[in-house]
Amino acid sequence: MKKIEAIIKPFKLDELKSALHDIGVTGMTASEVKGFGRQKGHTEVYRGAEYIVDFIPKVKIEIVIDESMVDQVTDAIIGSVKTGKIGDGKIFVLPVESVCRIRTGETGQEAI
Amino acid sequence: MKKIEAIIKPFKLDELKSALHDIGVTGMTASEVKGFGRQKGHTEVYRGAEYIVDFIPKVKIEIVIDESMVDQVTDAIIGSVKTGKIGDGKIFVLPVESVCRIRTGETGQEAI
Amino acid sequence: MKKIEAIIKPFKLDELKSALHDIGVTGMTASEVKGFGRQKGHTEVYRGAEYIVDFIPKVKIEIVIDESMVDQVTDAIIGSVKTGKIGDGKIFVLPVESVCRIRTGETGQEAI
Amino acid sequence: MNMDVINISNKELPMKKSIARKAGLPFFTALMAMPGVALAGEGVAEVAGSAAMYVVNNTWMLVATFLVFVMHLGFAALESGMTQAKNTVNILFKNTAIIAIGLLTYALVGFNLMYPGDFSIAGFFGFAGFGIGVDPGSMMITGDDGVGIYTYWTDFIFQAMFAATAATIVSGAVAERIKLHSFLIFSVIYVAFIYPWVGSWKWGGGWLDAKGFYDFAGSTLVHSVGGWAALAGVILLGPRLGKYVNSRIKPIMGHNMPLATIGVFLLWLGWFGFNGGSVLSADPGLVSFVFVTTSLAAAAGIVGAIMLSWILQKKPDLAMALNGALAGLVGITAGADVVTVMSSIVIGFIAGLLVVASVMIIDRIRLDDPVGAISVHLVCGIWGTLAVGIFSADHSFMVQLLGVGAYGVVCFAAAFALFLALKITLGLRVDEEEELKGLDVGEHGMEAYGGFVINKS
Amino acid sequence: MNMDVINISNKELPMKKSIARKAGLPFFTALMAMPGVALAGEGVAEVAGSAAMYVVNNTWMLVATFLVFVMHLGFAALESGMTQAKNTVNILFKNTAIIAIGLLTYALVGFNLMYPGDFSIAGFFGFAGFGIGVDPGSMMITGDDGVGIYTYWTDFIFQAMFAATAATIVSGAVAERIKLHSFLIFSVIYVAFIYPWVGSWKWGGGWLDAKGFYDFAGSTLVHSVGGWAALAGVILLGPRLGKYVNSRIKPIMGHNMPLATIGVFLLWLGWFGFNGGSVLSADPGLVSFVFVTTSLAAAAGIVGAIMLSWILQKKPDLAMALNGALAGLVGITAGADVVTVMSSIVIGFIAGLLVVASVMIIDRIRLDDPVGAISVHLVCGIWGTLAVGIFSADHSFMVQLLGVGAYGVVCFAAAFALFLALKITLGLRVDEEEELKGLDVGEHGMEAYGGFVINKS
Amino acid sequence: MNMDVINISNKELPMKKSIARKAGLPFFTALMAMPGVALAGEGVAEVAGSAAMYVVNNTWMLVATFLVFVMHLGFAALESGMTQAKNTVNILFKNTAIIAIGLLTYALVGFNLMYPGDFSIAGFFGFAGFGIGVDPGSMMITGDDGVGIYTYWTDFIFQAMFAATAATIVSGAVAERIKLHSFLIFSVIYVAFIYPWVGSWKWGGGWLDAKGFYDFAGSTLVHSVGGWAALAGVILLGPRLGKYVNSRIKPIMGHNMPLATIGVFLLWLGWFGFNGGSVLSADPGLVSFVFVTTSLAAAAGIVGAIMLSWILQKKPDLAMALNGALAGLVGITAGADVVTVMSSIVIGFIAGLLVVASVMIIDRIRLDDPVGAISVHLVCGIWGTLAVGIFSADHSFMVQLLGVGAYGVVCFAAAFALFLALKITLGLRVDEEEELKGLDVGEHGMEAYGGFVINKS
Ligand SMILES: Nc1ncnc2c1ncn2[C@@H]1O[C@H](COP(=O)(O)OP(=O)(O)O)[C@@H](O)[C@H]1O
Ligand SMILES: Nc1ncnc2c1ncn2[C@@H]1O[C@H](COP(=O)(O)OP(=O)(O)O)[C@@H](O)[C@H]1O
Ligand SMILES: Nc1ncnc2c1ncn2[C@@H]1O[C@H](COP(=O)(O)OP(=O)(O)O)[C@@H](O)[C@H]1O
Repeated sequence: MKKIEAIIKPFKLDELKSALHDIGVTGMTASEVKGFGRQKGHTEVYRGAEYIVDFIPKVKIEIVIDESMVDQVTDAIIGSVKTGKIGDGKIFVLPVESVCRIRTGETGQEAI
Repeated sequence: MKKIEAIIKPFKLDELKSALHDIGVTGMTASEVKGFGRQKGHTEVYRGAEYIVDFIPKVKIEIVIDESMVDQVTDAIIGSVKTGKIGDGKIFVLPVESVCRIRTGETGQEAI
Repeated sequence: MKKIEAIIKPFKLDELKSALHDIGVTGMTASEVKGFGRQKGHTEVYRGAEYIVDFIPKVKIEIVIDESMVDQVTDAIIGSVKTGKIGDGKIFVLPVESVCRIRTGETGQEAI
Repeated sequence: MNMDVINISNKELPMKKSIARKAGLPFFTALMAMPGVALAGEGVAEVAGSAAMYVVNNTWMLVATFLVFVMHLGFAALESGMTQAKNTVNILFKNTAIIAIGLLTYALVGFNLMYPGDFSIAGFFGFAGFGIGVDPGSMMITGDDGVGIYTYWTDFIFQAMFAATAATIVSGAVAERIKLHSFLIFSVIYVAFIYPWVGSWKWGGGWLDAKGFYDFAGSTLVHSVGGWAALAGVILLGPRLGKYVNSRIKPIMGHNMPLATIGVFLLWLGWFGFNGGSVLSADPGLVSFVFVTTSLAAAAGIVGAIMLSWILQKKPDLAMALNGALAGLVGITAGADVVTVMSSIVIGFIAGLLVVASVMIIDRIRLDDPVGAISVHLVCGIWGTLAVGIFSADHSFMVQLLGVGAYGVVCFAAAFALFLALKITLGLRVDEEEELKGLDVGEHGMEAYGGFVINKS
Repeated sequence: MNMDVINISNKELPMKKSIARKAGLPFFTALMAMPGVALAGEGVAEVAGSAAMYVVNNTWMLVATFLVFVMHLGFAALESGMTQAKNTVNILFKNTAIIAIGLLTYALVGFNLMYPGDFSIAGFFGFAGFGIGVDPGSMMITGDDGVGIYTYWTDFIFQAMFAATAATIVSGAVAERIKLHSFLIFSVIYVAFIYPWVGSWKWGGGWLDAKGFYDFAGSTLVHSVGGWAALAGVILLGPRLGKYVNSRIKPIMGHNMPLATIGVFLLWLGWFGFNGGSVLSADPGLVSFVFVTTSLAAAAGIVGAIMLSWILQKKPDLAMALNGALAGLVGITAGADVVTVMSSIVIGFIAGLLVVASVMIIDRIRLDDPVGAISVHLVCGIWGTLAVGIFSADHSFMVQLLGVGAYGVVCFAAAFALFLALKITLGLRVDEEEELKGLDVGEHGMEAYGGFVINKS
Repeated sequence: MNMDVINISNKELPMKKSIARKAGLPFFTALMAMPGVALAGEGVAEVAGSAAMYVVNNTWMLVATFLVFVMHLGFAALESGMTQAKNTVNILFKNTAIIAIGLLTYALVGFNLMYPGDFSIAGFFGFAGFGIGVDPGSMMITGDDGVGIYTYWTDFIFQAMFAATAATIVSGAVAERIKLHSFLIFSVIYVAFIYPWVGSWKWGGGWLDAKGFYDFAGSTLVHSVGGWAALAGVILLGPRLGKYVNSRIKPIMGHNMPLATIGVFLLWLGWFGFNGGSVLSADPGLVSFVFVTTSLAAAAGIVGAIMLSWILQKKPDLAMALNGALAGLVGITAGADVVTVMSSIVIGFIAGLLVVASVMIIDRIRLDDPVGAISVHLVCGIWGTLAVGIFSADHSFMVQLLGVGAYGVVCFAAAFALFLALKITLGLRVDEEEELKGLDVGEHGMEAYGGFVINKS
């Protein structure tokens, strides 16, 4: 089991969801985050002084899947959210030791 | 050290907290997330057209604990948040390599 | 590759960002979370009855970096956010198996 | 006035002879007493002067009308601010629907039930027929001195704005768990029939009016009438899920205190028309005096509520301060024109204490009233009505008590029966899952704050 | 009145002879018909009476003025509540700027374009010169019976409050994608020149007035004039990104329904002045009658919209209920004083049905109007204007249709040309990235809800 | 007026003879100058006419009263919108408490300090005794021509609504760090004693009035008086944590711009009563003229602030546009009735420029005023007062300057002393941890937006 975390541009969420759905991913969890990176935030002015808001709104997607699907999912993510502009985001893959569906107590492959 | 991530129904948070407290878990971190899964979201109508809001509000709980407590914590989670209906959520267990309490610099077991 | 997760006091975010920037960390992701721990929440009164709000606002920072930088980053975090008072927060280090920059498809070290 | 219009209207609508809401209103006595001014009896001077007087009286009543209208926004804001975000659309919808229901049913039946002119069952029940309309020749309604005070239309629209208030009061108490259609059906019936019928007992010149019962602007006729129904609804609905768990009372906090505060200030604003307009003319002395007693009672209510809640809770409580303002306003409503300035402060202050105590006690006896409507409108409505008997030498405490009791028995019984019938037939309460998810999504398929980016997919 | 002030003012500002907005207003006929009251002709009695009458008339018009002012807040709240959080500052900014633009340009040119007194091109175009000011001796404007109804200044400020409304209507329709400076330039020109110029055709006593066209308070002159420009803007701008994707219509929900609800209730409140003030005096019968028709039409609009949307969508829709209230209000605006009470309910109810159908159809033909401004102001504005021809025997349907058509052709053409010129020169639409990030950050460098702690770094 | 009521009231309350707020008010001169109208001197005609005139005057003053009341909601919304979410309950609480404090203390001592009738220390200090109350025979207050303008009660309640404003102004400037009880104590003393005492110098007919100082509606008497206290408070409190770090100025953004915008529009609405009511009668020419100057100054203030901030910041700034509206309003308040229309635009425009410059400068000299209260109320209050001396030939610049200086010295000193005394005794500032957590949780144990699901456990 692996966990894929993708930090993406918020307006790409819908396309990402469809792309993942198409390759058979049936579950995921999303949250609003703020990202700091190469993409520069916007400049705000406040009482005549400029300052940079360098945390930019992003969406974080977490998907736990079987190891065998990692590449497929990664490709689907890249395919659906890539714009080619700075700030497109990152994909991180983390190991997961066990998975459990609370409702049924199922574990492993059946739980996701 | 392991990290347990549980995605649960929001209104179960209070019971989960009590259950974990009872078995001696003294710390945890919660956040609001939106989940996509088998549980169908509600249908909304907008200007006469129906559409499904398929991201459902969930709460994500993160608990870092000693390996020895994983089963106990898992059981406590299942015991407190299970309703038996679709959408009860998942438990993921991830490996953690090190832990540190910022205030004291303590690491490992003492830090949690 | 490692992922460092730090739970910190919200008002320390700015200092943390500067400290990390100084040691060359160019990317990170932040989110608002609520923490339960030793730090007691405030007491609220509602219609004459007291109750404790025990989930306290915290900020969670996620940084994926090369293994070699883990100590340096940990030190920078401690150095910048420590107040010495209960509730300063935790640092967790998790293994990361792969990293990918969506924009370029770069992986590993170049991707962060 | 375009006669043709009215004539057309008259063809389809029955006539209605309106009677003054308060018998024996001491009209413009202050003016008469102006030093050096002797109004010239039946002479020409009076003619032109009274024409202008008619216009200014009517203009003031129209101003009062739009102020009372503002109260509906006040209620919508207060109720939605004091409850959870997930039930906000539902509350806003109810408040929008109620004003529509109130105005239309009042035009159809309410006005003619409340001011029947002649009673069919002496002083107890009368009905002047369906719809509104008037012969232009009798459009002007005059005070005791024969000077015009307002038009038939002004009379109707001012009273119509009051009508929906009773249902709105209920709305807050039963919020976050009642089925929308059951609530709407209840509102239609309560506003169209019960409110105006019992209102006729006093303002329509019925039996309680004959007994000398006094309720200037509606501590009982509006606020308690709504409050009794709120109580019946809360009892039959039961508490919100998670409110009382294992002998513990769990707070369910309001989600938007600025919204609640806007609501209370707008209610206070509306009260200048609610009380000020209940003078039923622009009488300078009386209207301005009512402004003073109303404002000082609200202020004293705030002080009373802050003091008691600060003592009991060790913290100054905004929700209680806001309730205190409303408590003072409800409290002074019955006697705003007949108590002294000092009495108005005392009445408001006690109302402020009462509302804090009442909110706590009602919570302890496990009646779950999310916005404190029962405490504000029923408890302080009763207090205000009785206060007239205490602070005004001209009114009898026992008669006031009789009035309070009469309204209590009839309104509580009627509301209870209505809610019970709905509970048995259509059901009163949304199912558990819907309550947990929130009524916005369950009943309306909509969220109040749709901004979360992740929803947009 | 301090004469010196006016004299100074007169030195720099031209004179203006204002003419009554509605020819042949049946002024104070109701009063004249008061039983037992015969106004004494030219005698002394009338003198003092009419002095007081003048003051009360003027006072009512000033009350109406501040009520119309409230509508600008209503629009700001409604539009920002119905759109996304990331464009809120932009909408609030536009609404704040528009009221300033409206008042200042109306003082500079608009008032004298709309009420030119003498037309240069018969009934079609006239201009009385730049700026405002008046000789104190002619400051009082009188009705047909010679009684003062308001001052020159009241006339100006009441009309000025109307002026900015047309641009505000556009603001909602083009929201979330238009460039700020292009919108501001459009607004200045539309409000300063187009609105008052076409307004002069009817209210300025121009050719449509001569034909007998009737528009009491502006279903066409204000709402449709704004609505046509909204339509032109929406066509030229195109839909918001992500609204129509692969033949699917994606909803973009409003971010704050309490704010939208506050907006609608405040608009309704303002309408008491918009319609009530359009009586142009405090005539008791007429103003109170207008209050009744206006309120009942709004209520019926709510009911109509709730019913139709509940049937079509299977859920009671708050946004539709709110639009229904506005639809009823826009619909009754043209004929609030000349239709019967029953007709006002029918007009409002049909407007409520129309707005629901229209919002859905406009969405299906891929015109992206975030707040439904075209449906509310244009569709119901047309309906209300035609309804005068249907429900009032005194007015011709064909003339009403002619008026609707004339305004449609000229306003749509003018707005389209203006927007097109801006599109070609400065550009009309923000770039894609800015639209995605939101105009608040893109145009203003500011967020509406700056509370997220992580932003503060 | 029910005599009994008043008599009862009189038994416990002292008499008070009110004096007209502005000496030599040119009362109804416009009316007198009506072409063809010669008021009939002492004849019967005048009797009836002046009775109606009295009623309409009084009605207008009551309308102005509720408009000024609305300003308190405006302040509450503006201040909470412009600060951080975590201090919202605190701000709302303060504003709710202040209106209560203002009304009650004004009834108890303020009114009789401000309008003492006879001064104990010539033109400098007088006190007519505790409480309010009036002999019904002298309830009517008349203008110079003997016509009634309003009642004693109207006089009181209109003035009372003004009283709390001064403290509210301070509230915004010291927000987010001041201890609640210290602020409340300050407010009680400042509103009960300082504000009315210094007010008596001009409006009470004191020494500055005698010198010919002019302040129509309170640029100095209300706004600067509040502004000086704000300045004293800000100096003694110091900046919010994190505002000025290592020579960098860090912005702390407001958390809710729609709320702030609602606040500003409601303040503008209230200003129609603040300035329009300060005419102290319904004089058609004067009130409508004041409506025009007030509105155009606000509009010009918006334009001025937008222009300067757009130039300096390269972005159009909503917060500055809103401040510009208030700046224009504060600026025109001193001379709304004595400057020309063109001058009102210039005064407003300059105020709009001033407020932008002032906000930036005050921030650079490290005075942390979260809502810009000092810039809006003090700086533009001074500007408006001096502008009377510049734009009105009838008033002396030097006398205006003297007035500004006199108020500045006394109010700043008094407020500074008061705040200092509180700082030494009770402490002025919450501790660091509470400031970081927010005063809502620290002082009130409550959150403004309690919706976050995780809190509910
Ligand atoms: N080292 C990192 N650890 C965690 N998150 C990161 C890291 N680097 C970047 N991110 C996240 O990815 C987002 C995009 O990164 P950025 O450098 O702006 O552009 P790009 O993805 O094109 O390289 C950031 O906003 C941040 O949320
Ligand atoms: N593969 C997955 N990866 C990450 N989160 C998931 C995954 N599958 C489900 N979830 C989360 O768990 C929640 C519940 O899943 P769902 O399929 O609706 O019901 P159940 O838990 O009963 O199987 C989802 O809303 C989502 O947040
Ligand atoms: N075991 C844990 N797992 C996950 N998060 C934890 C754990 N323990 C503490 N935390 C997080 O760290 C925060 C600070 O912990 P706390 O016990 O209050 O103080 P300290 O860090 O000084 O020990 C908590 O609010 C919570 O968010």
